[in-house]
Amino acid sequence: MTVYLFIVALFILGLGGMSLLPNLLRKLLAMNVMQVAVIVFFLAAAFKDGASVPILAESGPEGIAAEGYMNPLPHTLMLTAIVVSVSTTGLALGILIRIRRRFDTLNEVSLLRRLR
Amino acid sequence: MRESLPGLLVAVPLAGAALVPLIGALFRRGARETALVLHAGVFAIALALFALVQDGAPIAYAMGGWPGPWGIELRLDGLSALMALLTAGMACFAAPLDLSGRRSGAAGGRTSPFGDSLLRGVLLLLLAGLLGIVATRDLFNLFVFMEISSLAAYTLIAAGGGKATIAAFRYLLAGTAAGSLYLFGVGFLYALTGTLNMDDLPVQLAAAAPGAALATGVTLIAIGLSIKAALFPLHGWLPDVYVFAPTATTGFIAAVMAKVSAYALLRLLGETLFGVEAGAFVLDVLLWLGIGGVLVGGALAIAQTDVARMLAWSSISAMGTILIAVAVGSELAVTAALFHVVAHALAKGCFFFAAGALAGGLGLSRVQSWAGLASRLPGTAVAVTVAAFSLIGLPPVAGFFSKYLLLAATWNAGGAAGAAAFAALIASSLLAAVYLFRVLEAVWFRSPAQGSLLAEAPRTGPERLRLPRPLVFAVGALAALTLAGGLFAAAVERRLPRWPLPEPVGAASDLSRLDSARQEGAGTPGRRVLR
Amino acid sequence: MTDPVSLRPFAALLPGIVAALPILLCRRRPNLREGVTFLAGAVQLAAAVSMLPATLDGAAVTTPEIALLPGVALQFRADALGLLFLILSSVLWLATSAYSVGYMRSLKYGHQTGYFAAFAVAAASAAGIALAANLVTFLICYEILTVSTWPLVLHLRKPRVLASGRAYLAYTLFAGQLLLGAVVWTAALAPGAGFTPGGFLAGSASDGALRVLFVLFLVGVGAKAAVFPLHGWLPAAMVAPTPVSALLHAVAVVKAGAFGMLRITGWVFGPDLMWALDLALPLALLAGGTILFASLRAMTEDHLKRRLAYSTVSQLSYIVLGGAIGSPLALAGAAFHIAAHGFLKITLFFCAGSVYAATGKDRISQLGGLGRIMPITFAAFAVGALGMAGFPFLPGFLSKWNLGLGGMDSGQHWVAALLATSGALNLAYYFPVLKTAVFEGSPAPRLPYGRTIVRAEELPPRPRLIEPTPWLWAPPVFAAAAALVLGLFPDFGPGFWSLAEAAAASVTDGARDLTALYRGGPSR
Amino acid sequence: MSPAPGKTRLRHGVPRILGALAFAALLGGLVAGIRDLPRLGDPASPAATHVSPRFIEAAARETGAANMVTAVLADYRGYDTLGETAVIFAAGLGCLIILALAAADRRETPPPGLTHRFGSPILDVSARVLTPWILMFALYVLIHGHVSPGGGFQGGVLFGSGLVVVRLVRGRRGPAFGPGPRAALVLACAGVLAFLGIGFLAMAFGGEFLDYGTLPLGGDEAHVRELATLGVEAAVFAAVAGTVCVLFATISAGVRETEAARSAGSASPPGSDG
Repeated sequence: MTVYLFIVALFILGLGGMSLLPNLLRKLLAMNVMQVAVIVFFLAAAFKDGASVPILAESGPEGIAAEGYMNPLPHTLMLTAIVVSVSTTGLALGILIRIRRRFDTLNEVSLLRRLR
Repeated sequence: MRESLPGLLVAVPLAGAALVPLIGALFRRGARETALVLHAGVFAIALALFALVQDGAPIAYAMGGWPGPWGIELRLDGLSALMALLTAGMACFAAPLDLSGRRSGAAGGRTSPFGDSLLRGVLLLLLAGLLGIVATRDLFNLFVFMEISSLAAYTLIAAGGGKATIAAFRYLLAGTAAGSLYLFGVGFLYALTGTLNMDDLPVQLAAAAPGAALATGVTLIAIGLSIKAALFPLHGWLPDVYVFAPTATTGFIAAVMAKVSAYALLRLLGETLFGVEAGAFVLDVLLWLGIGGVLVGGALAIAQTDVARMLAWSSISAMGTILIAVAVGSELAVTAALFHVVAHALAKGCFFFAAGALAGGLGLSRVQSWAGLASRLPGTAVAVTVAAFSLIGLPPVAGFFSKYLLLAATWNAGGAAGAAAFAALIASSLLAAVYLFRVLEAVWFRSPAQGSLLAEAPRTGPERLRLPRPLVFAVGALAALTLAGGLFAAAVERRLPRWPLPEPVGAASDLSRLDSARQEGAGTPGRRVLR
Repeated sequence: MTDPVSLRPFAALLPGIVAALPILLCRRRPNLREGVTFLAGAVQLAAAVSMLPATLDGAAVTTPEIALLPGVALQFRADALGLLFLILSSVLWLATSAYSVGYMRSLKYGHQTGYFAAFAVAAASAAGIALAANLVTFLICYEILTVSTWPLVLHLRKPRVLASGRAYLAYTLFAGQLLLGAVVWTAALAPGAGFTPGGFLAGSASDGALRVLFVLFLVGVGAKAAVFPLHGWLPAAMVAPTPVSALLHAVAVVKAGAFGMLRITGWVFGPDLMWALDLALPLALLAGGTILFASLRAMTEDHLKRRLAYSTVSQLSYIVLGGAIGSPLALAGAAFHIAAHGFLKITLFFCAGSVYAATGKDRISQLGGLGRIMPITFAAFAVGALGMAGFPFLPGFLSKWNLGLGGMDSGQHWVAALLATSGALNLAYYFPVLKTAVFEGSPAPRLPYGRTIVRAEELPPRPRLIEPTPWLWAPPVFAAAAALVLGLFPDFGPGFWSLAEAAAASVTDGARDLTALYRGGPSR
Repeated sequence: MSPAPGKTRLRHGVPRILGALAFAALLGGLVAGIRDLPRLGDPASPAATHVSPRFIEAAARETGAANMVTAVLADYRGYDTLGETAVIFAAGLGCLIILALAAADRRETPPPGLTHRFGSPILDVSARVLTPWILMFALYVLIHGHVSPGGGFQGGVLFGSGLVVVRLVRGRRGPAFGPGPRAALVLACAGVLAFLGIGFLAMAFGGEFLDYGTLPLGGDEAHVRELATLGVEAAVFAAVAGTVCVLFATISAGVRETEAARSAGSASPPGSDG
């Protein structure tokens, strides 16, 4: 429950930062915080009491008990999600550089003024 | 062959996305031709799939030979095949165009040493992403392909340079927030059911007790997809994107991208989660938001003086219309929604291509600057007129029939919401008439301002105004399709998929039956028997 | 009696649409271009007349249904009322085309190719409205008519004209969307129903719902029919060239609206239901009010065409009035008035246009003396004006007489009084036109005070007749002559009266023999 | 929910109140939602009992991978991984386009004040010593992904980073090390195509797309799948390493230009560039 509350707080913080922070770079960082919240949320779903990491300890297919290992699926999914998050951040940084070069500011309000 | 088409539908454009830049980097030529061939190929695959599912039997495809819920399944039924056909078709129109936004001097006059092969690769990625969303039956896979399409879209938009980069960044923030909300929602569903498969999910949910977690998950998914679909009041990112993106990008994105998200909404809320109380509730909310979007979008479109911005608001209104129909959810309503999706994609694509060509190539971005267009570019004027009729819903073009079906569907829905939607649809037509006839009046009946480009250009001779040939083709073909969609409305309607009303959850199927059904399919080539 | 299924109605519909393309292609050959127009008009008229025998026999040539959407089909049917309107609009389209040639060329207007193309499409859609067998077909043709007449209204492309064009669109598109809503609603109440004599809506929904539906229809169709208070666009649209005004008033737009009101009252709701829902009397009162209001308003207009426009507002409410009352004679009178008003009003517009083309004058106060130098034109004008007022031996009399009788039949005695008043008002606003033109603005010089003897050289030169080209005076003469013939022999030629009678009889249940009720006026 | 996140500046009046309400509603909904979730770590939760047991119990038997995450990533849900590769490839292409690669190839004098950060002997020596190990470790991570944490992505990132480290340390004035932007792009494209190629190959041998089991590599199916998975991971490795290099090349070029533009100051007013 505490973990979940932490996740929700992280998510709301990220989303709020994206909405409220005036600087685009800060918005981007807030976006990363938000994404991390979702990633942690999935990983929480993988957790099992008393289970080990999802790598087969002993060879031999017999006697593998599902209870003995963490759920590998969320880990897999979150690997992908992390890559997605990193890619998005990379692209966003590229766009930010371009914006900075063109408009000489990353302040959203002054940029929006230029947009109209 | 039939069995492998769904896999090819996504794999071919993905391969193209890597192949085209590779050719561009290695050979410096041939990239454009390769891209065009690939687009045509994808369209052919989509067409073949669309023809194959006409008999009503969906074509399922287990990626990697692993059936759901363990592996990722694709499925092309009438609905997804239609969306795939529309997406691939619109991409064919955008593909030959100049993807770099020359109008605002993108890239500062520099051209990449790879030519525009990179942009063509990104367009193929966008196509692959959208087709992936359409084809998949897996919630997480949908997220992955949503992000592929989003990243590709951000790139294509930002390639416009200048203000387009700001629009692209804001879209990126909104889109990523949408993706995260969606994924968060999927996380809730996963924690409750342990599955990501859209067929398995209702079965598992039927076993689980409905609760707040489920409602939260469904709501998060709905919000995420609504942002992507630019559903009022989550539409904030859309107008700037449509205004500043390069012509080809705007035409393609405006025609299909938001609609694919609406498709995902329909799939998830209308089908997978339909039996769920929270799903039904969210649909009710969507109906009212759709009504709001229809009215607000139409009203704000009137307030615009820039053609592209006006069209952008009109798109918000159209998304509202589609979501109304999706939310009503009856067979007729979904048919109407699909008809409207097709009609609107054709008309809006045509209009945006024309508007982009005029704004980008000739600097004619304001409604008033279009005055006298008919005398200098009569073909474009006719195409724009046809598109405008369709957007308003005047006979005999396609938009009229979609509007008729929509009205009939909302009327049959009954109740206060149905009546309100009915009235909102009529009002939206009137609003559309106001802002579009303003354009038509300028195009046909006003004379160009003294000294303006249109006034100076000669009417005939080699010096007369001309648009790039691929644009002329795109605009003309889309206008012709819009007209044909109206004249042969019955034929179009017949080919639209019937909305498969979901069977009552629980009685429908359980996992063992699902598995045995797969076992039966084991005899077909490429289908592996599970141990 | 089963209706013969045939594709022949399409022969009346397609000429106009098909002709638009060659008209656009012949932009450099004006004579060829107008030839195409006449050919199309002739084909349309011939096709219309060819369906006449079957219709007079009580059967209606019907096309097969063309499915548009599930439960929505395009179908055309040449019943008596439709054929009456179709023949009228075909004849008048031909007359207006001839007149347009003279008018547009003598005033050297531009954009003539687009003009004739739009005109052809408008005529075709009017034909479609006439023959529509169900509401959806009616609606489609109705919207196409709106759109195709829009360029005609905007023809002169001046700022004031553009403003009028906006008003025109605002009214007609608004009405069109409400009509669309009403059509969808009706389709939900009675799926697949076509126009049925006597109506098909009875008992399909609660009274309140049907009343709301009727209001939607009333606004949807009434705006085109220029029923008060939805008449604002009509005087504004007078900025269009005169042949366009003629088209709006006599051939297509307003007439289509009035025709639509008859269809709605007679073929969708039906007179019985109208009375049962307490809709007939309010509608009749609304129409009556419009008649009086527009007549009074016409008197204040100095602009000739605008006065004619208000006259139209008033006259077309006769048709609405007849539809509202719904008794056999009233319906017959209303249906006949479609034809009567068509011939009369087009005469008046042709005359007004000829005057403008010859002298550039468009205000009544400027007309002084013109009657003496344009005798043919003003003779025709006089015929039209008297006919409008309901003078005997002219067609307006027949329609008003029957309307009055119809009103009496259904106990609405005020109708007769209203018609008499309206006739007087008609005279009151048409007479000054003639008076000014013929008796006033004397070419005689104003004499110095006190002198009574005029020297010969002080007399003005003998006024020269300035009748314009035959293209401009022949059409009004033809229309006036046609009106005279129609007044004297209402069944001459295509048999407008028989058609009107048959239409009325079909709605009010054929058992009630119209001729038996008919106790006055010229007999058959 | 009210306005699109990232869209509105919640500055004044009604929008601010609406925004605050929207956030409050979201917070409330989320808290209500999490209270209703299965207990953290519950071995009987649906996520632990429904689909996932098969991955744990059968992965080694079916795919030959002891690392279940790798088995799911590259085999059961190989299609997701293909999409993931496409995502990172899209980001690479995107940066390349947006930052106009041409600028990166143009010779420019580095702005003064930037050079002194490079060329430190300590960093230089460290990089020389570390880089080969980083690259080697990247390959290890790739190959060993089957039985331990690791795989193509991790390896690719490490490999790319190893190449980047040298550039970071030496600056652009140093001798070129590793692939240039064009070669990096080719590498990335080739990686993506190789992944897809394995998928198509499986199709050609009668399987479904990415159905490695049908590949004629000899041995039992698990073994074949193991080999193919390695191939896929290698493809991902190439794609990711290439993309990392592309990203670094373009972003560093972009940063450099920004700095250059700023040092040029008023000479080139903002807005002169597209």
